[in-house]
Amino acid sequence: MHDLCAVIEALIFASDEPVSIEELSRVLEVSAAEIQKTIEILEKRYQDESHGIFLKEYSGGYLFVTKPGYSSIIKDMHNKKVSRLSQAALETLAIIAYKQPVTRVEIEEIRGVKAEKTLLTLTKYGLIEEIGRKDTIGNPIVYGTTEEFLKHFDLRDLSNLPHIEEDE
Amino acid sequence: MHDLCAVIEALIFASDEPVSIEELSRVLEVSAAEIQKTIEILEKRYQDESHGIFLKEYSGGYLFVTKPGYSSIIKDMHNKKVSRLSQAALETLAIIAYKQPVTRVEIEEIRGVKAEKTLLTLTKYGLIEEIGRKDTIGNPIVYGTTEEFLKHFDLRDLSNLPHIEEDE
Amino acid sequence: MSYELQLDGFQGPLEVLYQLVKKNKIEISEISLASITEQYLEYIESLSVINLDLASEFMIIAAELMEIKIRTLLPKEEKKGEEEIEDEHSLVKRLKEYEIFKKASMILQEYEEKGTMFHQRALDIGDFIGEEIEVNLDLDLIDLKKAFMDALKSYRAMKTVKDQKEEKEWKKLRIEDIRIEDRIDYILDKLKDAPAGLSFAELIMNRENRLEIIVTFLAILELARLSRIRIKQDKVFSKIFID
Repeated sequence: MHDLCAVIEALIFASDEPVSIEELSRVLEVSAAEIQKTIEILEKRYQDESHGIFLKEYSGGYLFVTKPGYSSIIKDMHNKKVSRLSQAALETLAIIAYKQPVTRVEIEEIRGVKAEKTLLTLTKYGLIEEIGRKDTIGNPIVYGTTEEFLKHFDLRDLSNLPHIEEDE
Repeated sequence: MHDLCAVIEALIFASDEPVSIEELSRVLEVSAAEIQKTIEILEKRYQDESHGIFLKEYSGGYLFVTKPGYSSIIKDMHNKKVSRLSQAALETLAIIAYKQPVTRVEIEEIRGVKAEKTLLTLTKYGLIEEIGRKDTIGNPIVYGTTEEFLKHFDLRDLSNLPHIEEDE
Repeated sequence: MSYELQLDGFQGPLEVLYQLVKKNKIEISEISLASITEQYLEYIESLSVINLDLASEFMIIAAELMEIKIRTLLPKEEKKGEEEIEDEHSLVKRLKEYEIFKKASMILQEYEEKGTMFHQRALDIGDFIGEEIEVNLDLDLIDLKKAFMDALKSYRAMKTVKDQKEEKEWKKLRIEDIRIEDRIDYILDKLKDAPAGLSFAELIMNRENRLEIIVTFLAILELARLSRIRIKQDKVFSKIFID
């Protein structure tokens, strides 16, 4: 059991995207049930307050991240600027998150201003991506949110988006 | 003492570059001796075979990395799903392909962010290499693409790169 | 997680309208929008520097607001059965939808606060496996070209920020060219020389710029509001006469 713990720890640590139980099960050729059990051991281990990192679940996968309590000292030491999105970017992201797949024109119609630059920047930061093309005239690109988006807003998956009333 | 362990773990984990004892001592306002002692505890903790990562010393600093025994399985996992270049790496590679010979500073100017680590990764992947030094102040290294790059993109030579209209 | 974000973007006319709704503590409905039309127009007039693209956006919404206002001022005719069942004005609908996403974005902002508490370092697979790495990249030349274009695009975007200052000067001149006050003076001037009245078409003759036409129209509405002129139209879509 100890060895499985170690190899799973290594695999999750070495990935910058959440690693799913299925993926681990496939690579390690070990049943999903056993992986699940080992993940639980790992989760418990890092919950201990002598650890500064922990295993966090995102969209059905696991990732090591630092505990929230250390955020400000990390920012201090690494000079990490607090990343905050502008109002325009947040609104554009909200539209994409709730309406995906959505085209640029559809976004612009809602916000009433051009969206090209904001889309470019959001793409550059990996928060949104082109997820295909719409089957209408001109075949416009459609956008969706990424895993990075989930991470940025601490959402487990898209179903955790706050509920909004659309009375239509 | 436990808390010191946790915060040091978080600080080292979150850092892209090795973290030195002096740095930790300064940020945490704790004596270097005490930091040293805590680092030793951390080192010992991760030496246990139930851990897949460990605290590695690099030129006077510390960094978490996976234990060498797991490198092939990590490679397996990443290979099976086809390694993808990050947007940063891809853009850097593209700039080198089109602008070679090009220096790090020139690349950073176009991308607006540091390129050091990305250049290292692309070099490791065998897609780019140092092809000489520029005859200006500081004699900066200039980068170019490799044979491997041509093979990868099935190009006979660089003149076969898709044409780009500069003023578009 | 841990990276810098510097995004901006002008908050357009819908945002201005939304802020006015909030400020006045009113509901989003035709009647309440009509009540803030003046404030909206005042806001537009207070803008000394504005990008031309945005200016026309502002003007279009101004025109829609005027339309709503006129609709609410006109006496309601109680006939015409089916036709009378009108939908909400599209501006009301848009603003309602905008409000929904505005609220969603405020919730996301709170989530962002939480999300940025977790840190992860930029991982490089080379850190974990030996020196030689075989890559099996799922990429083709199109991707490579696109990446280069993307890099150049954002480079140019950064550069244009620098150039924008000079551009603003130019835009300032442009917008001052077509201020509502000036158009009002112009219309009054023209009317002095034309005791029989003028048609709207005559006033916008030789004015191909859409913005100028809209401003002229707004100027006429303003003059009518101040009872300085009278507007006549025989039937829908026929010529509009002013005297």
